Amino acid sequence: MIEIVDTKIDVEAVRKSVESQICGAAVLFTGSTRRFTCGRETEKLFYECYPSMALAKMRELHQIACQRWDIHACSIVHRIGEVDLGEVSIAVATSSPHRKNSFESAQWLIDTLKKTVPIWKKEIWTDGSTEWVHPDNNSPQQPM
Amino acid sequence: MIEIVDTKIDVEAVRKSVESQICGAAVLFTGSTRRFTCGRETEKLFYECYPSMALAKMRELHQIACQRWDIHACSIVHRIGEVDLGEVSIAVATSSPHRKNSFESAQWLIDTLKKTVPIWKKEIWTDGSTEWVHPDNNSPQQPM
Amino acid sequence: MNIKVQLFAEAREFAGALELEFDLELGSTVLDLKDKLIRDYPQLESLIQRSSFALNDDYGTDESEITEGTELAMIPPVSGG
Amino acid sequence: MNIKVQLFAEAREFAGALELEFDLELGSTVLDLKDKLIRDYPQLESLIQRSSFALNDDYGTDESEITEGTELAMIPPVSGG
Repeated sequence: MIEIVDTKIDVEAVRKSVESQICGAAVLFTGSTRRFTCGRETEKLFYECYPSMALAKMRELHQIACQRWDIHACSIVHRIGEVDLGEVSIAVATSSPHRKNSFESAQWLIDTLKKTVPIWKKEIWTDGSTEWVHPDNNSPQQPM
Repeated sequence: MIEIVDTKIDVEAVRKSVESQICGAAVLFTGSTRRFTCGRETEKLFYECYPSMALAKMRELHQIACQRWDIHACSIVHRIGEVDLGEVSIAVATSSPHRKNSFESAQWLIDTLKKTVPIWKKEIWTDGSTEWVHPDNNSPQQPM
Repeated sequence: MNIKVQLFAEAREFAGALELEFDLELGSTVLDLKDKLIRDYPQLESLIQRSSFALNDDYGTDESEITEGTELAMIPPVSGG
Repeated sequence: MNIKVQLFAEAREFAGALELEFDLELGSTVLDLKDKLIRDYPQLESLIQRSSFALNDDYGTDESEITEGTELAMIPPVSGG
């Protein structure tokens, strides 16, 4: 399940999408809108993406993860548009016969997605101001 | 949410139990009955526990995880009795402002639970034989 | 003093009992308990050597002292999760 | 050749447009494109220096050659998740 959606993510469906009797372990990561960042209060987030390339890159991450780890299945669902406080913007799920691979691949997937998939996040602060989020590392993306 | 149950675990409820607007990240680990182990086929698993001590140790893990990592919440639910193929025997959920703490603490919780909490697993193989599972490391548990 | 040791999993099946009851001298330690258990139930020796013992819901060491009323349990290698 | 560069997020807001259209010589590279963009839209220079450029849904380098029909996009530092 590799999807970009503009409504609430059905997190339980993402989790179930990687279930299998072959697997003894599954890891689900969810990222959601956090109220406070460095003392400032967020009203909501707004996400925008380059749809065709974002999906292509997410499929590439899926493929690399399946090659690098012994995982049975992997799902990545990202939400775009406005995401209210506490709501989920990203869900990543992996499953594998043994748990180490599920943990490592899920963490790699979210770390790498944040660095390479063309999706952008704008903070909408409670004081009414807005700001495109700049990742810590401002160097251009490198081809994976 | 620290529980030992003898019916199906409501995994979505475990995930939701750690949700918070303070947190931007949550990790959910589930362990389930795997069909094949070293080429042998499992029919189901049977779990037994020392109830009072298992709960005490699970609460201790919760407390240590909250002290060691900046996590907002942490839930551990273990099922005992018979667990059929593909069904969940353990669910661990953590949430934190940033994802690194959720991943590290969830992995530590399941790793440490498997080494220290008095719960035992018996394989019921499809050929009708049964076997108490022996962990790789057979040395007695040490106090944490 | 009269003490009871709760058994679980493999230990319970080996001994065919949920608990073992016997007399220990005042001031006995977990090591004394293990020696006594091995003498009374030699078929459990290998499992006892690989097991821990719990006193009041916490892991003890060979030196832990057993007192009247201590809740004791033999803990074979755990395998939850 | 006539080319279009799709803009997203900060770049789109800065330029006030979903895409920029202009002429490039045959055989131009991403570096030529960046030089041209900076000349035409000096207010975008800092963001262009921090951005990548995508050709047909994949990241290019300064040396990547642009051909007729290449789907081009300016990719400011990403921040999904």
